[in-house]
Formats: sequence, structure tokens, C-alpha cells
Amino acid sequence: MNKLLDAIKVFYHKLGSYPWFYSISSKLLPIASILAFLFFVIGIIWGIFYSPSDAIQGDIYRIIYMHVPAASVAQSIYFALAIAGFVYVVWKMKMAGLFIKAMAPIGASFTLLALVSGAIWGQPTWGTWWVWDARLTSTLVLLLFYLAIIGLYSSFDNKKSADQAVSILAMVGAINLPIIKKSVDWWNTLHQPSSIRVFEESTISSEMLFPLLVCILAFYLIVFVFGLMAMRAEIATREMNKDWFKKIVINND
Amino acid sequence: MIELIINNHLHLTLVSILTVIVLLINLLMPLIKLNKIKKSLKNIETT
Amino acid sequence: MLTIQGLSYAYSDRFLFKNLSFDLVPGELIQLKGRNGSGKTTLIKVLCGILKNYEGSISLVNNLDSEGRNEIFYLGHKNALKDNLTVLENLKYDYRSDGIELTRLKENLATLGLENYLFSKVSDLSEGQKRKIILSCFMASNKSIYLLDEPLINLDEESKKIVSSEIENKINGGSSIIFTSHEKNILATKDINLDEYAT
Amino acid sequence: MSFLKNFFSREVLIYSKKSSNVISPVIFFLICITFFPLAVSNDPNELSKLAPGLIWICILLAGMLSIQTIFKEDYDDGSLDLFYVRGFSMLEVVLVKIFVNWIFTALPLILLSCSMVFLLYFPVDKLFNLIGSLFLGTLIISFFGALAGALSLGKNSILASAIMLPLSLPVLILGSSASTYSNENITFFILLLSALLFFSVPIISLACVGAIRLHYE
Repeated sequence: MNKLLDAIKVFYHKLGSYPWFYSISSKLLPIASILAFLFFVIGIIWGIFYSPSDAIQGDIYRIIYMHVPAASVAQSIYFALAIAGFVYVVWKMKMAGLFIKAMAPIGASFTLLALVSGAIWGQPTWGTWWVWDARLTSTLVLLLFYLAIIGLYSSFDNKKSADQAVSILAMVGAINLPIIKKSVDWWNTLHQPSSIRVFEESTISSEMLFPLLVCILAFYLIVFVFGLMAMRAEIATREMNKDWFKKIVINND
Repeated sequence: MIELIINNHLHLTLVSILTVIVLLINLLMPLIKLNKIKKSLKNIETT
Repeated sequence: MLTIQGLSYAYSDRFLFKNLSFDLVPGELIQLKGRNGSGKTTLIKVLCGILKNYEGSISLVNNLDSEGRNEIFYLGHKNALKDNLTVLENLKYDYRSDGIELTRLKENLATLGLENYLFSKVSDLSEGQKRKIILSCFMASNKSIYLLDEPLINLDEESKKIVSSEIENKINGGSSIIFTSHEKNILATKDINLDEYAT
Repeated sequence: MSFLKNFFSREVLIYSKKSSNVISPVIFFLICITFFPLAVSNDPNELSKLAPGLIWICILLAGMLSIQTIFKEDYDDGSLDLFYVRGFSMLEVVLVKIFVNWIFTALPLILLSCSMVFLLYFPVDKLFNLIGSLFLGTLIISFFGALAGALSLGKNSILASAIMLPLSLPVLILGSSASTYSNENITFFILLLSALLFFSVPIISLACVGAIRLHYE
């Protein structure tokens, strides 16, 4: 049993060290990016061209193949940040702080993508680009949380206190987000916008569902690849003066 | 072909262009940052 | 050549020093002494033009160009370095080091042991290292008047020797230096104790 | 002329390296805007009536955030002393600093307020008027903010906003009424705003130079 514990401890220790992560990620990146690209292309083409068109909305609903994956990725990145924040605060693993710094812009850009694609999708169905309904408002608040993390990080000079502050904000944000979502839903039932029928996904038929699942998986793979690259870039900025990084830069290119 | 897209698939093309832009930005930012650092490190070594 | 006549400076109706007069001849090293709060830093700030409401006269005469201003090198307590910029960026935009080509600055940084910190952010450096960045500007510049406020503070022994030898070169080179320090500096040709001029 | 160019690129570099100066006004502006639909009402035609006033109030409050960033950092780390030693004309320094601060804090907000056509159902035909008055208004607000920041360099920052907000009341009134008119007629308010701008630029920048000098007595 304790052999297993040692293995976990070794793995945990290694996970925290930059050089190990840098070399592992350089091996992992090519495979992951090919896989992500493949899934993305299959999912999108299958969803946009080959899946049946919706009875009510015709082809407009195909935006779902980009809107829903983006929204779900945006949500789960934020909770990943919260977990990384927790890991940083409890175990002081500097890789977790770096993970937050690297992933926050990616999360923000996908939230923005979800927001704008939701608005574009809403225009033909609701008649206006934007409706202050529960989901869109809480996605906007999520975007603001991401921007707050990015802004907070850059306002600190030294990295350690920046990581500390950002992990606290990520954790607190993660606790608040469900509360905000509930309060916005509750507010939404009060201010039911009479003139606009709130768009509810009807039970989606299976031919449409499979491409959607492929697209969601593709988006998660893409985010994984982008995350790896962003963390490598962040490791580079932090370890620029260290010898192990200079050796890598000099001898491999 | 363009009219076909404009009159009934405008929103779809708009969203897909937007998705491609977001993916490209997220792809290029780290690469540019990494290369800038590598370049600056290299010209320290050479001077 | 700097002549000061009857200089007195009041700070919220209390005179730090009254009618102080001395000349600064090229090739002279003056050490300002006095207990804390006797106005050493204030005098340096007055001489280099930061503080303006003093009584008496300060004249920058003959061999300085009409401007007179950019013949003075001021090294204050505060580093005036931007924390979120890298060392090189700071040097590029620092007004103490303009007109000096980068290679000379890099040499001085190397002698002070900062050669592999050129691309790191100033916020990651220690106080001593930040001090060395400015001192490398000091070593590379050739102005006629240097006003240094505690130049050797926060420095390790080896760098202190390098900077003192540089001060000596500048003196022999004909420029004049006024500096404040608590330890006695053997090189000083003249001492001014501000306590004598306190009210 | 080379000093201005060099100093301008220095300021741009400093601002671009610290993205929190750009992000915090953006977050503040967006949050302010989302308060109103949540608190008041999310009915489109009611919101579109309120939109000009809301945008201007939020722009004014967001302008308050950047008061501290203009002079405080250079004052604290000693760069201002260097400018005096080198004998730079403080007027040029102040003008460049205010302009760069405007570019990095107010310009993103103006672009963001174009998105208010969607968020607040702001009528599109009035957008040109809104953007025009915002350009002028945010410049004036930046000047007043700089003066407030210069006056309260060492002191706490509440004082600064207490100075700046009353000063920019006329800007709020002129700006919000200017953006209630549709695009065809460049209204009387926009002319007044530009007059206020040309009036305040020389006077406020000289006042800033004096205010900074105050802290060097």
C-alpha cells in the first residue's frame, strides 16, 4: 500500500516541477493537437453539413455546435481555476498558480465566444440581439470574473503574491457563481420579459445530439492543447533566467 | 455561393468565423510569447 | 563650477539650514555630514533643482552649457525604476542614461554582476540590485556635477569598492561630486557638516 | 520634439505592461451597466430610454478609477524628481501622461459603449452622436481626473474623486443630453462640449503642473 502512496507522492512532486512539465508537454503537444484538430473537424462538419435541420428553426440551430461547447468549456475552465486555486492555497504548488494565470485568458475568450454566438443565435429566434435573461446575464458575469482574475494577476509585481491573490479570487468566484446563477434565475422568473419567448432547447433528436457531443469533446481537447501551450509560455516567462531553461532553448534549436 | 450564404446562412457563417478567430487568437498568443522569449534569450547568448 | 551664497531652506516655518555658502570647484569631492533630519537630502534636492523655494542664490557658471540642467547627475534615495518593466526597458527610457550607448551600460552592469538579469523584471530584483542598475548609469555617464544621496547604501563590499574607484576616476577626470554618507570617506577633499548651519 | 516622442513611447510601454489599468475600468463599466437592467427593469423600450444617461454615468464613474494611476506611480518611485532635475517642461510631461492615460483607459470604454446598442437597446441612429460626445467628454474627464490626482498625490484617494466628480458635472449634463438626439443634427451640446474641452485643456494642464509643484515644497 505504501508503495502506491510513494508513487503518488513522487508524481505530485514531479507535477510541481517546471522542467518535468516542460519536457512532458513538448512530447504531449503534437499528439494532442492532432487529436483535437481531428475531432474538431469531424464534429463541426458532421454538425453543420450532415445533421438534419431543425423542424422549427431550419439551419439556424446549427450554431448550437459552437455555442453550447463554448459555453460548457467556459464554465468548466472556471471551476478548474477554482480547483487549482484550492490546490495552490492548501499545498502551495506553484504549478497551480501558473495554471490559473495561463488558463484565465482562454476561459475569458471562450466565454466571450459563447456570449456573442448566443446573441447571434438569439437574433433570428427572439427578434433582438440581446435579452436580459438568466443564462446570458450569468455568462456575462462569468466573463467579468475572468477579466477580474486577469486584471488582478497583472496588478501584482511579484509572482508569488499574484498567484496567492488570484487563487483566492478564483475560489471565492467559484463559490459565488452558483449563487449568482440562482439569484439571476429567480430574478428572471420575476421579470419574465413578456414580449419574448424564452428559448428552451426542445428535446434534441439523437442525429443532432451525436455531432454535438463530438463537438463538445473537440472543444475540451482544444482547450487542453491551448492550456498546455499557454502554460509553457508562462513557464518560459517565469524561468527565463534559470539555467535549465536556457539549456533547452540553446541546444534544441 | 456568397448570396446563398448571405440570405439564409448569415448567422451560421458569422458564428463560425468568430469561432475560428477565437481559436486562432488562443493558438497564436502563447506561441508569439514563447518565441519572443527564446529570441531574447538567444541574443543574450550571442552578444 | 557651482557657487552657493547665503542658502537657507525653511520647511514648514522651521529653518533646516541658514546662509550656507560654499563653492564647488571641478575635481572636488564634498561629503555632506550631519545627523538625521539635518537637511542633507534636502540640500541635494535644492542643488539639483527639485526643490525651488529656497532663499539665497545658486549659480551654475561658465563651463556649463546654457541649459546647465543636464550637466547634473542626480542619484536619489528613490530608484525611479519602473517595477513592471525589464532592466533593459528601464535603461532605454531612463533619463539618467540617455545619450549613453547600451554597450557601455551593459559593461557596467556586467562589472556589477547583473549581466544575466537584463531581461528580468525589475520587481524580481533585490534592493541592492536595483541600486546597481542606477549606479551603472552613474558609472557610464560623464557629467560635470554629480549629486549623490547615499550612493554606497545597500551595496556589498565588492561593489562598494568598484563604485568608490569610479568616483575617484570621475574626480580625477575633472567633474565635481557632492555626496552624503554616514561613514567617513577618505577621498573627500572637503567636509560640510550641516549641523553647524542648523538654526 | 524628440523628447515628446521618447516620453510618449515610454508611457505607452509602461501602460501596456500593466494590463490591470485597462481591465479594471472595463470591468467597472460593464458591471455598472448590468446593475441597471437587473435592478430597474429589463424591458427593452424602457432601457433604451434610460440608455444615454446610464452610459454617461458609468463612463464618469469608470473615469474615477484611473485618477491614481496617472501621477502617483511616478511620484512614489521618484521619476518626477528626475524630470525636474533634467529640466523637462512639466507641461509637456503632464499633457503626454494625460493623453496616454486617456488612450488606455477611456478609449476601450468608448468602443465598449458601442456594444450598448445590444445590451441596453441604445437606438442605433443616435450612436454617432453618443460616440462623438463620449470622445470629447472622456477627454475632459481625464483632464479633471488628472488634476484631482495631482492635487491629492500623497493623500488618500477618496479626496481625489470628491474633487473630480463635481468638476465633471457639466460634462455629464452636456454629454447625456447630446446623445439623446439622432445623428443628423450635430446639436448645440456637442459644440458646447468641444468648447469646454478647448477651454479646459490649457487651464487644467497648467493647474496640474502647479498642483504637482505643490508636493515639492
